[in-house]
Amino acid sequence: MKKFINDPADVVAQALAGIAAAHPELRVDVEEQYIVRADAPRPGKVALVSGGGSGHEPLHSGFVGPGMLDAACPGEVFTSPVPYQILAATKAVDGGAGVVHIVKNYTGDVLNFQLAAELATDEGISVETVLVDDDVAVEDSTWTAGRRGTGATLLVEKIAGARAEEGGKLAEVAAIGREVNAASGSFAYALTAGTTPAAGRPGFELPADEIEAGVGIHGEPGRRREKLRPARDLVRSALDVILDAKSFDGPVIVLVNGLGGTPLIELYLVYGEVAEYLAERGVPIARRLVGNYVTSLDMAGMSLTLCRATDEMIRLWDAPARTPGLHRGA
Amino acid sequence: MKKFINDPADVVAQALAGIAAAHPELRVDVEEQYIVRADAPRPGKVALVSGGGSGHEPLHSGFVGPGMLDAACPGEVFTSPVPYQILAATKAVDGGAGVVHIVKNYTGDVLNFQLAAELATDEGISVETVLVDDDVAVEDSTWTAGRRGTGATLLVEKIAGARAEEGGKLAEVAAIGREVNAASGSFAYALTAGTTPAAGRPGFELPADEIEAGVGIHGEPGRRREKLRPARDLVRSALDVILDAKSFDGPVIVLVNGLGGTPLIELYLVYGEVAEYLAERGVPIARRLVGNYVTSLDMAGMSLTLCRATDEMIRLWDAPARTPGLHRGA
Amino acid sequence: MDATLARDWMRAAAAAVAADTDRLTRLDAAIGDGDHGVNLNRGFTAVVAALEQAPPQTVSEVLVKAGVTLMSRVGGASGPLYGSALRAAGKALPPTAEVRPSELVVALRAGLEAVRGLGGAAPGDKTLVDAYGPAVDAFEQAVAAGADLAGAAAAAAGAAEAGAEATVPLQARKGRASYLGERSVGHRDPGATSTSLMFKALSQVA
Amino acid sequence: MDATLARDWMRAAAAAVAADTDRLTRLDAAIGDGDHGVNLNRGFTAVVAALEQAPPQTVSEVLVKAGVTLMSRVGGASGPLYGSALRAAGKALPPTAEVRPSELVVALRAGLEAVRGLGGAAPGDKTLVDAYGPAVDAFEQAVAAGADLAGAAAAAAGAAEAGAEATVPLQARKGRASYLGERSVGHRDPGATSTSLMFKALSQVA
Ligand SMILES: Nc1ncnc2c1ncn2[C@@H]1O[C@H](COP(=O)(O)OP(=O)(O)O)[C@@H](O)[C@H]1O
Ligand SMILES: Nc1ncnc2c1ncn2[C@@H]1O[C@H](COP(=O)(O)OP(=O)(O)O)[C@@H](O)[C@H]1O
Ligand SMILES: [Mg+2]
Ligand SMILES: [Mg+2]
Ligand SMILES: [Mg+2]
Ligand SMILES: [Mg+2]
Repeated sequence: MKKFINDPADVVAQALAGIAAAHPELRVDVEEQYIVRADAPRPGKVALVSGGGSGHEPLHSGFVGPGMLDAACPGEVFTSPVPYQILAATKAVDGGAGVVHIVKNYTGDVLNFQLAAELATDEGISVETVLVDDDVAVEDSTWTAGRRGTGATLLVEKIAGARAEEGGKLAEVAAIGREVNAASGSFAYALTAGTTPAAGRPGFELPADEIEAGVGIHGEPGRRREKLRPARDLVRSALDVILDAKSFDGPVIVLVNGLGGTPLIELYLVYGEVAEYLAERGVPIARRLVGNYVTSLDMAGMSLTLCRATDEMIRLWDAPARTPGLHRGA
Repeated sequence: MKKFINDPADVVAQALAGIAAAHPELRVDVEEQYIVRADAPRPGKVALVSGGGSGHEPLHSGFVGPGMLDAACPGEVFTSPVPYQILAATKAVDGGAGVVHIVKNYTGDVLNFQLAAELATDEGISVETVLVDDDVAVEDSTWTAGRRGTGATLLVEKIAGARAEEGGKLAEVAAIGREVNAASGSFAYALTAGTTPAAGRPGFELPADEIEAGVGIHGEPGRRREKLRPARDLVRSALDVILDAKSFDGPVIVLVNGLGGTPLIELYLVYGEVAEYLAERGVPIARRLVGNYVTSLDMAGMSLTLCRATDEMIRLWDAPARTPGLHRGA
Repeated sequence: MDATLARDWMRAAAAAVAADTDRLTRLDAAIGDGDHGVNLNRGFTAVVAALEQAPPQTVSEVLVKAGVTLMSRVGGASGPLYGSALRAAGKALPPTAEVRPSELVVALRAGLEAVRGLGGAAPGDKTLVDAYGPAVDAFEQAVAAGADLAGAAAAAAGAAEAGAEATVPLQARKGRASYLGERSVGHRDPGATSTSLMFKALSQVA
Repeated sequence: MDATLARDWMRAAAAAVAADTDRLTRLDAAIGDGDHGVNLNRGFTAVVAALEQAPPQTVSEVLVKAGVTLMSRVGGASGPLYGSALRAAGKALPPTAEVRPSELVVALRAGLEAVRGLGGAAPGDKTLVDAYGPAVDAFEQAVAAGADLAGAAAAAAGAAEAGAEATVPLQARKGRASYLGERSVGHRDPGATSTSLMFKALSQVA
C-alpha cells in the first residue's frame, strides 16, 4: 500500500487536523472528532448534521458551511461515527430550532445515529432523521438491509441545507430532504477497489478486463462482475436500471460522480453520454454536477445519480452555498 | 487499461462534448477544440488564453469563466495544442485590449504557443506570453529545457485573471502573472504512474515500496526513485527543496495539489504536515487551497506549491471567480 | 464469576481479537467493507484500557463499562451491537461481587435480546446472531444440566464456533453483506466469527 | 525526385510510423511522456489524407503541405519541429516538377536549420537533431561524390540510424528527457528514432 500517511491508525485524526488548519472558516473539535461552521450554533436556524465513515471526502466534511451542513462527524475509514461523537456535534449546532440528522442507510450508520438521536432527545433537542437510500443497484426488500445511501446524499445535503438556511422549520427541512431522497436513484461501477489504510490492500481484486457493477462506496463488491464495456454502454445500462427503478417524469438533476481514482476527463466523457441518452429517453436535464463528490478512497469508478427535481428543489439547488467542496453564488 | 471511454482515439473530443453539455455558461468549439466564456469576446478586457495537453483537468478547461481564463485549448492527452487551435481561441476572445497566453514551460507548449502568437500578431492582435516554470525539482540550467510549469499555473491563472477582470491593461496583467510565477516553487511525488488512453499502460512501473520524487505531470519519471516514507518526511523534504530554491521571506499561498488518483483525505493530512512545518520554519501562510487541480490523469501523487504572495496577489487571489473548477464569492 | 474473572474475560477477548484482526478483516473484505477486525481491535484495546484505569468491582459494572466503551469507540454495525449486548448483559446482573452461572444465563440472553432489538436480525440472517444465539442456548442447557461456569462456557464456545461455521452457506439478509445477494453465499460471517472468539475467550478464563 | 515520389515518400514514412507507433511510444515513455508514436501517427495519417485529397504537383508543395499538416495536427514538441522542417525544406525547393539531388541537399539543410532555430538543440543534446544532422551530412557527401537519389538516400538512412543509436549514451539537454538529468542516459531518443524512420522511408522509395 502506498499512501501519503504517517500511520494507518492515525489517518482520520491527522486528516482532521489538516482540515482544521486549512479551513479557518470552520471549527474542528479534534478531540470529539467533528467539524462545525465557525458561527455555530445559529439561534433559530434548523441545524443539519451528517456523518459517516471517512474515505468519502469531500462528503461530509467538505459540505459544512452556509447553505449546507452545520456539522459533520467523520468516523474511522468506512466505519460510521459513534453515538457520543454525533451527540456532541448535535449539541454544538443546535440553535433551538431542532436538528436534522442526514444518515446514509447502512446498518452501522443507522444504529449509531439512532443511539445518538435518543441521547440528544434525552437532552431536550428535537431531532429528525432523514435516511438516504438511493442506490438502486440493491434490491429494496424487507429481506435485506435495504438500499444504500450514495450520491443522493449530496443532493439531500444541498437542498435541505438551503431550505434550512432560508428559515425552513424542522419538519419542512426534513420533509424536503426525504422528498429528494425519494426522487433519486443511483448506480455505480468500479474499475478497481479502494485500499483502506488499515487493511493495506484493495477490498477486492478485479481481473484486467472486469468491473464490478452496482458497487457500493465502501469497497463492498457489487451485485455482479462484468466485462469492461465502452463508456457509452455502461452509461446506458446504468441509466436503464435507474429509470426503471423510479419515476422520472420530468426534469432531473444529474450527478456524474467519480469514486476517487477516476479523472475528470473520463467523468466529462461520461456526462456527454448521459446527456445524449437522457435526451433519447425524453428526460430533460434541469441541472447537473460533474466531479468527485461522494468517493470511496482511491477507487477508480463512477456513479450516476438522477433526481426528479421539482421547481422547489431546483430553486434550492441553485441557492448559495459556501463550503470547501461546493460553492454557489455569494 | 480500464477507463470510462469509448475509443482511445476519441477521448479528448468526447470529453469536450461532455464539457459543452455540462456547462451552458461556457461555449465550446468542438471543431477547433477550444472553450471560451459564453460572453466572449469582452470588449476592452484583456483576455487570458491557456492550454496544454489534456489529462490535467480541471486545468485548463475547468478554469474558464469570469475572474480566470477567457479561453482554454486542450491538446491531445499530454500533448500540447496546435498553433491554429490556439490562434482560433485567441481570436475568439480578443476584445481589442490584447491577449495573454499562459504557457507551461514544456518544449511542445512553448513552440506551439510561439507559432500561434506569431500568427495572431500577423492578424493584428497584441499577445503577451507568460511562461510558467515553477517546478524546482528540475534544475534551472541553460543546459536543459528549464523548469516545468506545474501547480503555479493555477495561481497565475487566478491572479492574472482577477487583474484582467478588474480592468488591468495587457502589460499589467502579464506582469502580475510573471511575478506570481517568479514567486512560486513546486515539488511533486508520484506513488504510481498515470495511464494515457493511447498507450494503454502506465508511463512507468514502480515497485510496491518506491515512489518517484520530483515527478512531472506528464508521466515523465522524476529525478530519482526513493523508498516510500511517512507523509511527514516527504512533506519536509519537498518543502526544503522549495524553500531553498527561492526566497520565501513573507506570507505564502500554499497549494496542496492531488495528481488525480490521490484521495482528499490524504491531501488534507498532507496539508496538516505542511502547516506544521512552515510554522516551524517561520513562513506564514496567508491562503491555502487543497484538492485535485493540476492533475496527471489517474496518477496517485501530490505536489506542493508555495507562492510568496504580495498584498496585491492576496487581494487578487480572493477576488471573485466563477469557473467549473474554482469558485470564489459572487 | 467475579469482577476479576470478568476483567480476565475481556482481556482474553481483546487478545483473541488482536491475534485475529487480520482474519476478521479479510472475512469482512469478502462480503463487507474490510474493517471488522480493525473495528473490534480498536474497541477492545479501549475496553482493556478503561477497565485497567478504574477497575470496576462487580461483574455487572465490568460488562456495562465494556459495553459503553465499545459503543463509544467502535462505530460501524458491530460497535452498537456488541456494545449494547455487553451493556444489557451487565445491567441484567445483580450488583453482587460474585454472580452465579444461572444469573449469567439471564445476562447473556438479555444481551442477545438487545442485539436482536437493535439490529432486527433473525437466526439464519448470517449475522453474529447465528453464533450468539446457539451459544446462549448451549450455555443455558449446560447450566440446567448442572455444569459449572467452565463447563457451560466450553459448551457455549463450541456452539458459537459451530454457529459461525454454519453461516458459510447462508445468504445474508442483514448488514452490509446483504447487498451482495447470492454472492454472500460461501463466505463465513465476520461478526459470527468474532462472537465465537468472545465465547472461546470466556471458556479459556473460566 | 518528382511530386509522385515525394508523395510516395510521405506515404512510406506514414507506414513506417504506423508500424512502429508502439515502439516510439515506449521509447518516449522511458524518458518522456509516452506519446511520440501516437503523435506522429496522428500527424502522418493526416498528411497522407491531405496529400490524397488534393495532390500537389511539385515536390515543394508536397513538403510544404506535409509540414503545415503536421504543424496543425500533431502538437507537442515534434509537431512544430517536424512541421517546420518539412515546410522549410519545401520552401527551399524550386517550384519545378522535378528537383535534383543537389537541390534536395539545400532543402534538407533548410529543414535542419528550421529545427535548430525553433528548438535550439545542438548536436549531442539527445534530440532528433542527432539523427537529422548526420543524415543531411551523409546525403550531401554522397551527392558530392556523384551518387544518385537512391544512393544518397541510402547513405542518409544509414547515418540517421547510426545517429539515433548514438543517442543512447547521451544525457538529454533539450526536450522533456532533459528533466531526467542523468537518468536519461541509456535510452534511445524517440525523436531521433523517428527521424531514422523518415530517411529509411526515403531510401525505400528512392
Ligand atoms: N442487523 C444486524 N444484526 C446483527 N448483526 C449484524 C447486523 N448487521 C451487521 N451485523 C454484524 O456486523 C458484522 C459487521 O461488523 P463491522 O464490519 O464491524 O461493521 P460494518 O458492516 O459497519 O463495517 C457482520 O459480520 C454481522 O455479523
Ligand atoms: N528542443 C528540441 N529540439 C529538437 N528536438 C527536440 C527538442 N525537444 C524535443 N525534441 C524531440 O522531440 C521528441 C519528443 O517528441 P514528442 O514526444 O512528440 O513531444 P513531447 O515531448 O512534447 O511529448 C524528442 O525525442 C526529441 O527528439
Ligand atoms: Mg464499516
Ligand atoms: Mg507530449
Ligand atoms: Mg465492516
Ligand atoms: Mg512525448
